[in-house]
Amino acid sequence: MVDILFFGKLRDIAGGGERRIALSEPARIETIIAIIAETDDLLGSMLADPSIKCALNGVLADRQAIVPDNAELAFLPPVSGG
Amino acid sequence: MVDILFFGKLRDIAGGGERRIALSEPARIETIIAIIAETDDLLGSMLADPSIKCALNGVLADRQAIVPDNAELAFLPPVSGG
Amino acid sequence: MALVPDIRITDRPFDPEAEIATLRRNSPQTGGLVSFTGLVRSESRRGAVLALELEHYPAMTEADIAGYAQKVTAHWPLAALLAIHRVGRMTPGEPIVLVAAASAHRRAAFKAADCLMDYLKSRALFWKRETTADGSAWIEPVARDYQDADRWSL
Amino acid sequence: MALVPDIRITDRPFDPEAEIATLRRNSPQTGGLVSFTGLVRSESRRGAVLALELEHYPAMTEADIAGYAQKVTAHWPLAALLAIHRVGRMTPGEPIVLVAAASAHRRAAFKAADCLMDYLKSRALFWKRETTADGSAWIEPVARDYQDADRWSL
Repeated sequence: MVDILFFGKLRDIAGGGERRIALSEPARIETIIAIIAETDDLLGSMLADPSIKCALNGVLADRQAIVPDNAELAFLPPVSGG
Repeated sequence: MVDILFFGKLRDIAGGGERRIALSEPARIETIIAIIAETDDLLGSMLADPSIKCALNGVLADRQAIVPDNAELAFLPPVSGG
Repeated sequence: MALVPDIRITDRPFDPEAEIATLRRNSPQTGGLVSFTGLVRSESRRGAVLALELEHYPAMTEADIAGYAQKVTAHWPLAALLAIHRVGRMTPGEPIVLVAAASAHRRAAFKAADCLMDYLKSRALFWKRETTADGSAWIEPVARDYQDADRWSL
Repeated sequence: MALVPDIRITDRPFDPEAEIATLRRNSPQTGGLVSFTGLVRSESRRGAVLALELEHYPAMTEADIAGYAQKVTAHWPLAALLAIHRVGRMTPGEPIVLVAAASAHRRAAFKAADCLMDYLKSRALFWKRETTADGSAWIEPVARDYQDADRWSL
């Protein structure tokens, strides 16, 4: 299982901040985006945008990074504080 | 009469913050400095230093400015606040 | 002893001036203290603001800011460095953020506060949603904010 | 309506954070507020500081600062601008000066506070005497202070 977190505008599009998906084997982040896109076209295309950063278990990760089982994968849209 | 004010290190050298001198006729600031130097060599040479600014009735003034009777003439050494 | 920045994310209102006062009293060797307090605006490009919601990623946001703040303390000679950032729902006029830097050197305190604030504005992991009469919209930094942050290379 | 800067010279202790809080509460449209608080140092090049005395020229100092502060408010879009400067005898840790600027624009508030503080440090009509175990000495700005002030041309 992989816990997927959506922040900011992605949360709205995803219809919630968290989603859990089962992987039959470890997969790259870009593969997980493709899986999401199969059932959710708009969210998939947003996640594919390079402005969205990815974090794996709390560390920024490349889209080619392999997501291990029980990982937490977070999608981070452009930030804005203060 | 002219009221002369000394600030900062000039006050120490002058032995006080205020001095009043009588002028027989209006005189330039540089003339007043020369009058002071006649009786107080050290103070006179300090006042002659270009780092000392002069203010006449609360307005910065050139050393060639004429000091009218009843004026307030202030000598301002390099400032330091905050 | 290396200075440890005080970095806090809170979902409760905070009192910026009480925090500044505490920092001042705890930094007796300090020549000066610079602070920036950010408030929820009452007007935006979209009209009167009814509410602002700030979201963060607990697993990353505070640790990431603390990491950057360490770079700030390594870059300028500081006696103290503080950042407090609200999350959750706020209304206009409420403090969102406080950054404060104390130093024996005035310029260092100004630069450190300015730099850390730029980071919080456009680099730290916060997401901001503004609600007006027209509904809610996610706010992203403007070009100017990125330019501001690009001034620093720590 | 043009903003009138609030400029005060006082021979009594003041509470910087109470002043910042008042400014914040009176500037509801403000996006942010920058403050600088200067404190009497406990150590100088001459050793442990026992006391600091600040002198001003009542007929000129406050009016001169107010004139410069007007230029600051004309140069940056500010919602409020405040400067309080102590005169008289102070001991280490006491606040000497507070500058605060409020603006809808973060950068304007930083620059205005920074600029007015540079003016107070090396241009405004104050004279400062420091007392250590070695006696008293008049303090003049260092080269760095003049360089800081030279950054601005209002």
